[in-house]
Amino acid sequence: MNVLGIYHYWVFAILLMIGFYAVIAKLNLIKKLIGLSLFQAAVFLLYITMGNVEGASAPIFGFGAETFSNPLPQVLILTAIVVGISTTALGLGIVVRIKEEYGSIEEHDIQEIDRR
Amino acid sequence: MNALTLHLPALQVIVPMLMAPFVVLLRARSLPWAAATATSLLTFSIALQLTMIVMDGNPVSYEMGSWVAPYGIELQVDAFSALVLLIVTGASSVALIGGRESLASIISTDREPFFFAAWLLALAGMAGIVVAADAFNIFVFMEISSLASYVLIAAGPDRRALPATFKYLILGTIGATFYLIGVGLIYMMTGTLNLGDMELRIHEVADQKPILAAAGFITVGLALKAAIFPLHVWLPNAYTYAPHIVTTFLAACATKVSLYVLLRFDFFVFQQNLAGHEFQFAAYLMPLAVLGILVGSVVAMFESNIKRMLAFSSVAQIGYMMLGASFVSATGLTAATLHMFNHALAKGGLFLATAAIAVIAAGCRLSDIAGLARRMPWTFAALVVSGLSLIGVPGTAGFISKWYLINAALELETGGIALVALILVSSLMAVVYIWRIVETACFGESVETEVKRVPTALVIALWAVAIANVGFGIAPDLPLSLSAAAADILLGHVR
Amino acid sequence: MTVIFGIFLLTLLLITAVAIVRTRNLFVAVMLMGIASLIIAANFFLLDAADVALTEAAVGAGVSTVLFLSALALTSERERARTSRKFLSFAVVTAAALVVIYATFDKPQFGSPDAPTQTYVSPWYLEKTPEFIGIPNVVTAVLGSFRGYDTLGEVFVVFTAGIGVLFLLAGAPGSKKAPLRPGSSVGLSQHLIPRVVGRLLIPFILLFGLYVQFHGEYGPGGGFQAGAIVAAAVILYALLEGEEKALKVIPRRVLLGLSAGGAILYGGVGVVCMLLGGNFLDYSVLADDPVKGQQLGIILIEAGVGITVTGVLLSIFHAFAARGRQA
Amino acid sequence: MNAQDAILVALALPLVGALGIALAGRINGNLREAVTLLTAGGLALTVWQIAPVIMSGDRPGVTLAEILPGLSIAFTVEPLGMLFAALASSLWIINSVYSIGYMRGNAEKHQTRFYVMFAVSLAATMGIAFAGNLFTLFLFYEALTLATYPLVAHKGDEKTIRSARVYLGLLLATSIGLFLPAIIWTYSVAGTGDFTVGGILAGNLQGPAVGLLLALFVFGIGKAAVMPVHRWLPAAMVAPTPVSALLHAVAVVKAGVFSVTKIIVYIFGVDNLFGTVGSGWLLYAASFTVIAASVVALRQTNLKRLLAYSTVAQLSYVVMAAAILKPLAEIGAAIHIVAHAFGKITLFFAAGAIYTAAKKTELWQLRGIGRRMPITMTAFTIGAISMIGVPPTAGFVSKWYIIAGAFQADNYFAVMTIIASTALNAAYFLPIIYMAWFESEAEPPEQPHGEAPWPAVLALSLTAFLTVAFFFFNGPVLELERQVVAGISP
Repeated sequence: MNVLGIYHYWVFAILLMIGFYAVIAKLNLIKKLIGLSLFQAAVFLLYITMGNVEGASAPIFGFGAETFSNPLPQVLILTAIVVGISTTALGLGIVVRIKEEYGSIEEHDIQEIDRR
Repeated sequence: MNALTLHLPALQVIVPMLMAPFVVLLRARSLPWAAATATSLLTFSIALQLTMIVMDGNPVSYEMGSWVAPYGIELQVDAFSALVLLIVTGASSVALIGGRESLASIISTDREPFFFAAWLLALAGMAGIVVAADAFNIFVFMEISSLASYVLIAAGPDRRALPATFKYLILGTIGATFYLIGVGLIYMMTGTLNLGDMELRIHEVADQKPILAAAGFITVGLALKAAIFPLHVWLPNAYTYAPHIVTTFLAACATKVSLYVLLRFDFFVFQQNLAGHEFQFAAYLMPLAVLGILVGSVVAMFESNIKRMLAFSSVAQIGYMMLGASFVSATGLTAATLHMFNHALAKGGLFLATAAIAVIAAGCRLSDIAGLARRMPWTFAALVVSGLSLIGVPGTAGFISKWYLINAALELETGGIALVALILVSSLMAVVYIWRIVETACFGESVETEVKRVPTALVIALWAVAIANVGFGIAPDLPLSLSAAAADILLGHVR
Repeated sequence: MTVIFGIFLLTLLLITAVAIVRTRNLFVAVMLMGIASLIIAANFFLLDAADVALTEAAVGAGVSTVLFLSALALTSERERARTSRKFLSFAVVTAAALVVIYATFDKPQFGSPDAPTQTYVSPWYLEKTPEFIGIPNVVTAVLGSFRGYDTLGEVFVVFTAGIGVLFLLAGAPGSKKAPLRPGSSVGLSQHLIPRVVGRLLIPFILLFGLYVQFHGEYGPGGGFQAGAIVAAAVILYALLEGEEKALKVIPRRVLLGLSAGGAILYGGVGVVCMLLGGNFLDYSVLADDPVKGQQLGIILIEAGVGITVTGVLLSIFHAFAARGRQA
Repeated sequence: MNAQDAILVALALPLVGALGIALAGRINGNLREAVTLLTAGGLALTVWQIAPVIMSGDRPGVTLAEILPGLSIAFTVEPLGMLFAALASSLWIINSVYSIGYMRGNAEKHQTRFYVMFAVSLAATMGIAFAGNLFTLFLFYEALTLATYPLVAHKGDEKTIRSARVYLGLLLATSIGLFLPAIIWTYSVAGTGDFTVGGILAGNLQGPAVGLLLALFVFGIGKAAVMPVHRWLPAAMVAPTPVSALLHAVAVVKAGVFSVTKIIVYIFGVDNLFGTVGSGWLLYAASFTVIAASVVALRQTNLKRLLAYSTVAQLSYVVMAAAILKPLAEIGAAIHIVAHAFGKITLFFAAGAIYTAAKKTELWQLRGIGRRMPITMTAFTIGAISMIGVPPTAGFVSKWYIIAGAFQADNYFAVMTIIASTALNAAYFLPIIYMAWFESEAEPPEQPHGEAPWPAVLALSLTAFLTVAFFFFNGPVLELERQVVAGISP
């Protein structure tokens, strides 16, 4: 059964790296924000994988199940998702203002305009 | 009154936090500013009361929702957190009191409620981080204070504030997410999120690999938020293009809160639980601190924009704090914690003076302030006093922390002398860049602009900080006893 | 069976992620983001995390796609093809990857019931929820009461993002914008079918939102998901009927009142608990029977969360939309 | 009022005076000058009042503030400090009189700022004189540097700023870079920094470390102007003459040499320093400075730069005398501080008077000026022969004791240096005197000029009289200094 476990952690690692690469390498500000949400999505996957118990059901009583998965990581990730979306919303607000002030959302163009 | 003192740790955070939604609903001319200042002063008084309670050494703890520690969220206030709370709330109050006109000129009336709500949320976020004893709770409040800081910085009049804020947002979120990964890995190995609990359970964890990785992630994440040397790239632009009053507030406390969390994590949770980690802490962070001090000071010397110069000097001063902490000795830690307090005073004074200069001068470049000293002698006198405190001239607060830092360096067997030389050389570099400001101001020929008056509130705030700089230089027993107690607490956990 | 399905979903997720990063058309990237969120939500459901799956679907797929699209409308859809610092980013990324791989060596067995996380704090929650709080959904119990302070912090994160976007984009609500151009193509007014279908759907979406809001104690649901769903309904209405009419339904002042009101409600409940003698956010003092008090407390704070999330998401949407018309 | 209050009053009076001068300055010039003279007089009175207490062997002390455990701002008065304070306060009165004449004569601007900063510098000097431990000494040492910076940069034109930058840069660099680590090293080794008779480093520092610490102290105290940290002194010549007088004779330079002597006597302790091998180099460094500075002075053409280099030489005289580490030599060092002060202040006043009256600064312009300005030139001559060390003047007394000390330590190298430097002094002073009196003027000046304004002439004749009087009435001063060296073995 361990192949799924190892695979989960490896997907977490690869997704983390894809997001991280997008944030650093890409110059378009919106692509950076997309990379950032991918980066955070990977962390959510890590937490939930941690909390899963083999053969258990969701931690809700009354559906006839005895063993339950761990509720704590799920609570943390509920909060983390909303934190992620708030950061993205604020980031998009800034990107829109940058577009209005600079006329472009590419990092290189902005630096050039500043240098001029 | 003692019924209320029970709830003090909670009140410290929820007072500013709950006031923010009310401030957003206020629409009158400068009512949001008044409400924000009143709340900030109230929070400062709560911090003072907490300090009095905690002064004699035993920490105060508070269970949220009366759930016992590892299951519910626990708040804990000890001498170290009391010191940082004083810095945060004090800086916010002084900046707000002094900054009314300066902010009113930048922010239009209809956007004022949002700005001051964001200010209170930044204050609440930082206070929340300092009192929290739960790893995930620190993450949540770190996000609140970061988001609010992005809003405050984006309020800068110059359009370059926006790309600076965006870079700060990206790097800040990466830092926070690294911290989240670290906490996740520790939670996976120990099953708990409470800091005190975590410290005990890490002990029995047999295989150390995930914990070491978690330590790496948390240290890098918090170093990014605390702008420690190689990860400080966001700080200069963010502080330069933010409004002057916001820079005064953030420069005095934003990075120190992350440093506080880094020290608590490294000395409480990791320090003695991981084989040889103590060596790692000193080994990795000391060279970074040394490089930070050198690069920060050198770049500040050749910078022509005053605010950017002071921003780089902040990078160097953070290097001092890291250097003090990396000695892993009582004097070293006292020096580090005391320097947090003294640097807040010195840098707060300098940025308030820049705000006052900006009222009259055309801009923040050195050429703009030529010959201004004759027209605003009081502001420049205060600037000189704060500058001397930054350099560490005796009789000012900065000297005391330099004194402890040098003593701590001398206690080291290897390389002590070299570190002392480094500290002195960088103090000399501080002399150079502070004196560049004073000299151009005193002796340059000033271009006649129409006479504008510096708002009295700003001058009063500026002089209050200048006097505090000297006052805590002569009688430093309040911050000194707090930082000595903090050093014992931090070292208490290192067996 | 679930093993194969799990591996399939995860591989699909990786492919989508690579596609997102490589594509140069931002519109395609945002759509793929929506798909990726949906796949993650499905995966969460497989890992027995029902609440999180619902949130990921509603917030991740729904609202974030709307935000990205409205931002794209205001900026450019094509991304210039240059990526800089290729070598540096590869180096940093591989370094981080090595540290992560290093951390996976002796992780506890995936799904093993005797891993530290399953044996220390969580059994207490599973055991004590029926006794102290008496609601079936343990996640909502932990979210609302045991770690209620976290959720309060998180509501304020949403509130901060709301006022941040308002500060940046819209200025104060009701600021003098270009007067409404009569007869302009308002929303999709001339497309009959979507409007008719929409008019039928919107009431049911709102109803479902309320159901999710108050069903939180008994099954997956709660304030965040409900807020997102209600906001999605109003945004759909705005898309169909035009943004000004949606503003007539819920004007800006009310939106601001909602955002602030929800946060004040949540904080107020905590302060009331303090005044009644318990600690902050200790709901057992709200009613004479502690369990009833806890349930009352959780319902109130979930309502507060729902109100704030709706208010903030709608304010952000209107801020982006208003900016569109002004520019 | 008893001795402790006197110390505090001596510190507070100049600061209050500075405030008074600043306020009076707004009203009119005369009131400002009156307040200056009043403060100067008051300070001298307070300081002289402490003298008898010290003569009777008592050491009054007061602690102002306890900053850290073991680190406090404390003051104790001992003979060396007493001498320096008395010298500085009395010369301040004369210098104020002279400044009034000079400032009015040259119609300088920013006069209020000048007098205010002068008073603040005097407060710092009092602090240095009465300092009870190394930390307080360092605190007021820095205060003096910062207080004198506006004085040196008085004119405000480009050249002045550049040399003021050299002045400040060098003094701050040496103090923060070398003096501070030395102090901290002493505190960490000896546990305290208090000045105690017989020295505190006796037991706990051996071998070459003593020499290194001594080097840090001597080169750290930039004000003592031992080569190579002397460059700030010639650079400070851009300041108006009363400021140069302050720098050279009343406070700044004296503070440097006084601190070096005090540290040698009260931190290292003359006896145990004498034994160690590490202390030998100081004598050679000081002697080198004496000879080198005198040779450079020979080649100068500007009068004030000549006097500056002669000061560098005379200062290293005192350091050399202290380095001989014999009781007589220590007394000689203390006396030389006084003798050099009287002689050099007279020379500077004369130079200032010549500049005010005849706008002449170069040596070749002084040909035949004796006939036009007889009083100034007689004072100049007295000052010059005091520098050389000819009998009826104060210079002879101090040189006598230094040579006696050298013989006591049978250190013939020191004796040779003194003789050589005396010859060099004569070589660069006597031609000036000869030119002034016995040669006729090359070309008549544009407009005939007599003496400088009467306050300047009065001041310089007073100091000239003091230089000669000190030769005859130096009993009490000698008695005072004997107490310093009471414990030291001959």
